[in-house]
Amino acid sequence: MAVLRISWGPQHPASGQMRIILDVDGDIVVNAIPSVGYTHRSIEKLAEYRRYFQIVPLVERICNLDSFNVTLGYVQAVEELMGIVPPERAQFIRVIMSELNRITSHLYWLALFGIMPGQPTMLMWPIADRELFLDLAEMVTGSRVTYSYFIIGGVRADLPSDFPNRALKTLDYFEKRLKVYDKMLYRSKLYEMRNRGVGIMKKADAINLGVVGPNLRGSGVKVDTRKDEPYQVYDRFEFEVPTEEVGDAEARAKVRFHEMEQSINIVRQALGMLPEGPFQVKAPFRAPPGEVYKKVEAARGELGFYIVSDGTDKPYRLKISSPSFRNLAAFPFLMKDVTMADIPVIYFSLDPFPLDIDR
Amino acid sequence: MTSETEIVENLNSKFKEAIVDANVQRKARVIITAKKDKVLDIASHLKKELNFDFVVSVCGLEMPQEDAFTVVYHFWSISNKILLTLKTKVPKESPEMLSLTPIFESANWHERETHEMWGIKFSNHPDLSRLLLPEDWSEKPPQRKDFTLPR
Amino acid sequence: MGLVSEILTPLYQAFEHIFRRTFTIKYPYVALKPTERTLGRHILDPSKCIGCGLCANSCPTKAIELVEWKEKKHPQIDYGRCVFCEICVSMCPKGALGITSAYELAAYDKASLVYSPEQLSVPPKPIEGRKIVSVRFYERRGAAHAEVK
Amino acid sequence: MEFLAIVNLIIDAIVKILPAVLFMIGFPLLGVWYERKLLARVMLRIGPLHVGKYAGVLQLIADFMKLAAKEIIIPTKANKNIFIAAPIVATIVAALPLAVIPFDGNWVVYRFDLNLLFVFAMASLIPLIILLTGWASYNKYSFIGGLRVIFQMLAYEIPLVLSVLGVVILTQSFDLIKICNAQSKIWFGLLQPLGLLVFYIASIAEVERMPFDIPTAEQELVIGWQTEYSGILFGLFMMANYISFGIHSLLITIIFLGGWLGPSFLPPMAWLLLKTAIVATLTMMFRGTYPRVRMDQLLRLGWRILIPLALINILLTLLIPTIGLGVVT
Repeated sequence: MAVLRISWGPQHPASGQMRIILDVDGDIVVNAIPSVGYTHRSIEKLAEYRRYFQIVPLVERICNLDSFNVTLGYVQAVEELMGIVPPERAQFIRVIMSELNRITSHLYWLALFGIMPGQPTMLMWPIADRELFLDLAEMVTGSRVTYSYFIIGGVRADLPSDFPNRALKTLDYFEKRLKVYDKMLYRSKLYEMRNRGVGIMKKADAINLGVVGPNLRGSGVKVDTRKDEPYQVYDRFEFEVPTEEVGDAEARAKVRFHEMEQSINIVRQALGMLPEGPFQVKAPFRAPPGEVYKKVEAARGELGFYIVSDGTDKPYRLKISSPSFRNLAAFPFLMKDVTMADIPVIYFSLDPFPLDIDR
Repeated sequence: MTSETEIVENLNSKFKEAIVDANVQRKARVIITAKKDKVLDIASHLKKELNFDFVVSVCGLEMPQEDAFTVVYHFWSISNKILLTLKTKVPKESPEMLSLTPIFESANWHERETHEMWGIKFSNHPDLSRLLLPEDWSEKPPQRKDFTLPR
Repeated sequence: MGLVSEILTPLYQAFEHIFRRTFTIKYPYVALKPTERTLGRHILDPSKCIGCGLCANSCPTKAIELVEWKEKKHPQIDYGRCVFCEICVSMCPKGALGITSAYELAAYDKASLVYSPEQLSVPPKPIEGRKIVSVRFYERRGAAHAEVK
Repeated sequence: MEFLAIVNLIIDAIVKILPAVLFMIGFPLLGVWYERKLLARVMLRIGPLHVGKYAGVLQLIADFMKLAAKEIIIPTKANKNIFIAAPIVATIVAALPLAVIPFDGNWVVYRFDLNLLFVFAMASLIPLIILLTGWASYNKYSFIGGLRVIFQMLAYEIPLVLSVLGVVILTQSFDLIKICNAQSKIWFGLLQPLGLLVFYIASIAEVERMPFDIPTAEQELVIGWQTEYSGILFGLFMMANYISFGIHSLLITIIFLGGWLGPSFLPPMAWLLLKTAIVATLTMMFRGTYPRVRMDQLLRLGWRILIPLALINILLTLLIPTIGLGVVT
């Protein structure tokens, strides 16, 4: 049969705001070309026209599923540039909120990963549990998705007094829910048939392609910015960096599952160690000339901010190295000689986020 | 484990003419400025001898009062946990340099983006087609400083 | 045996969830209770406002504009642009600008999203004629589940 | 007198076709509503809510009217005649088996001895119509979806028929009424669990339901061969699909689960419909539990597991009378 060229997206139930051009021979995909840019908002350019404190609501739109982690990366980079250190309580609050956000983001991923083989129940349950974490975020910040909570020099407001109790209760409940997901998805025979051995990325390939985050760890490479370059107060907590050796869709899914468990662990420790004190310091408007590269471990992987300052109150150049963009390199590599049914599974096992790719 | 100063010394001795400036910014950050014709050699040395595993980001930069674009590569080493910034200058009238994709596969997409946003041509890059901008984009590369946004 | 359990356990899980409470609420008939910090529309205290324009100047999306009202400059906010980042409130030197938790701001046209100083100075109406629920959380009954307050 | 006889005849005819017609209209309407409500509860949602006094029962009628009022869009390069005719033919072909399926010991529209074969013959026609649809739509997704239907039909038609053969051997008849009445002592489902299992799995694949809805796989092919359809034509396809789903549930009940036989506190037809509803509920639950299998896995399951199982079932059935355990005959 002749090779058909199929446009998988941007108007497609499973593609998100991006397109993959597939060359299909019967049911076998022989070639895949990702075509992105449908949600390009030129955040890097817009940032050059805004003051440092005004960029916080802007950068969190890079990846609004993960906005705490994204703003944390930006705020840290500016703080290093300005040479200010936020108070300890602020750092703890940042860690707590970032880890809760990692769970939120992974839950969203779990929902999409669950529906990609065609199971809508696994879409709804994680979305339902995600609401609990959004409630927690709303309790602290006032918004549910884009928070603008981390500001340069600390956080915008202190934690409410009843927050620790409620967070612990939510986490207890969520641990039980994780067992349900384990039974429903990770131990289900049919999911196993769909996920095991699909999209295998060997250790050397993963490093060579430059993929990051859970995808890299799913191939057996132990890289985690929280351990390699501890930021905020991450060096005070005990946690594991989960890795899997196989490198297929199932391995990547397992890594994210264990990461949620580790996040619960970190939040519990941080809530126990939460110190008293101020939650923000005054930050200057201007940054001294210089350059800084700061990275954080966002839910999708390592996120880097490269800021060049010329001494004014606006960044001279802001470069965002986003995790989904770096994971994009794995698309053409993995989507070769697989069946069409594997395309959505591979796609979402890599957890791409088109907004994050395009910036 | 290779320390930051060892990397700087190693590079300085190996590529005496090519390296304009090399210094340690802080812990785990090394900044190197090199001449553009030797970048490919330096990159392969970084990969083979100094254990740098992949390119973290590639970006263009245009410093004021300079008649050149700066191309900034960031490399990360998993074993040494060091981020190396490699800067090189390309003249504004003919912004062209050799691509690092043959050595670092991970530079592929970043160089495509830089090509699109800054108009810097990476010769011997496998595919420099449009990535983020619309296909009918005909204005100058948008990240350059002379491309101004309407207020 | 493992195969049979791997096939039947998900089915049992699905059956079990039929008898749990739903997490969705019937929104137009009942409304969610906002938290104390929920970011809704602003409220302006005209007696405190000095018309300095710091809010307009600091707004990242240029949603705030200064307009004449009662022979003085006051902010006018376009909720089509506002991203609820609270920067303007933190910038206000006199504490004249505040935030309420009125989150239902939908309108039929863009023009009615622009709130004049006069509209901003009126406190928002409480949600009326509907049940107001707060999202509570019950361990045994399912996910977040709505309880009538 | 003559006039009265004619009226009697007409009333007789109406009474005769009444259950079949009601099933044809009622199963898609109530079945879809019930499925939506059931799956909504599995997913912790509320489901249809507004239309109708109780829990959105009339939602499907509203949906049907919406579909009927919509514009019928035909792609420029599509083959118009086939494109429009296919859903109509599909609905008719899907509903035809109801003419020979008994709803009671003798309540059947047209009775003849080979009605089970007729049902299978009609069921195997539908994939051909779908292949034509996929080709006529002039759409890549539709075309791939149509091809997948043919693959699926080839793999599942055979075990479907083979698995019933055991029952046919036991009763020595292709007549559904005889088959059902033969179960007064014990259900064939208990006597032939293998046959029931193979028939159930194959019938799910036959009506393209989860986990075997590969031809309309949403995440891969938009909705496969239905992609270009909109409005009432789409509604007809949906109706055809649900009618065949209902017919297969009925068949399972009649052949393996004792059909209308049951304690006499309920009328026979109520037993039949109750058992059918339970079977249909289980099939609907699969949609809320399992992901879709892949094409190669589906074919492997059909050719390498189901067909051998069906053959083993026939072998065992032949052994039963030989050993002297004949329960039925």
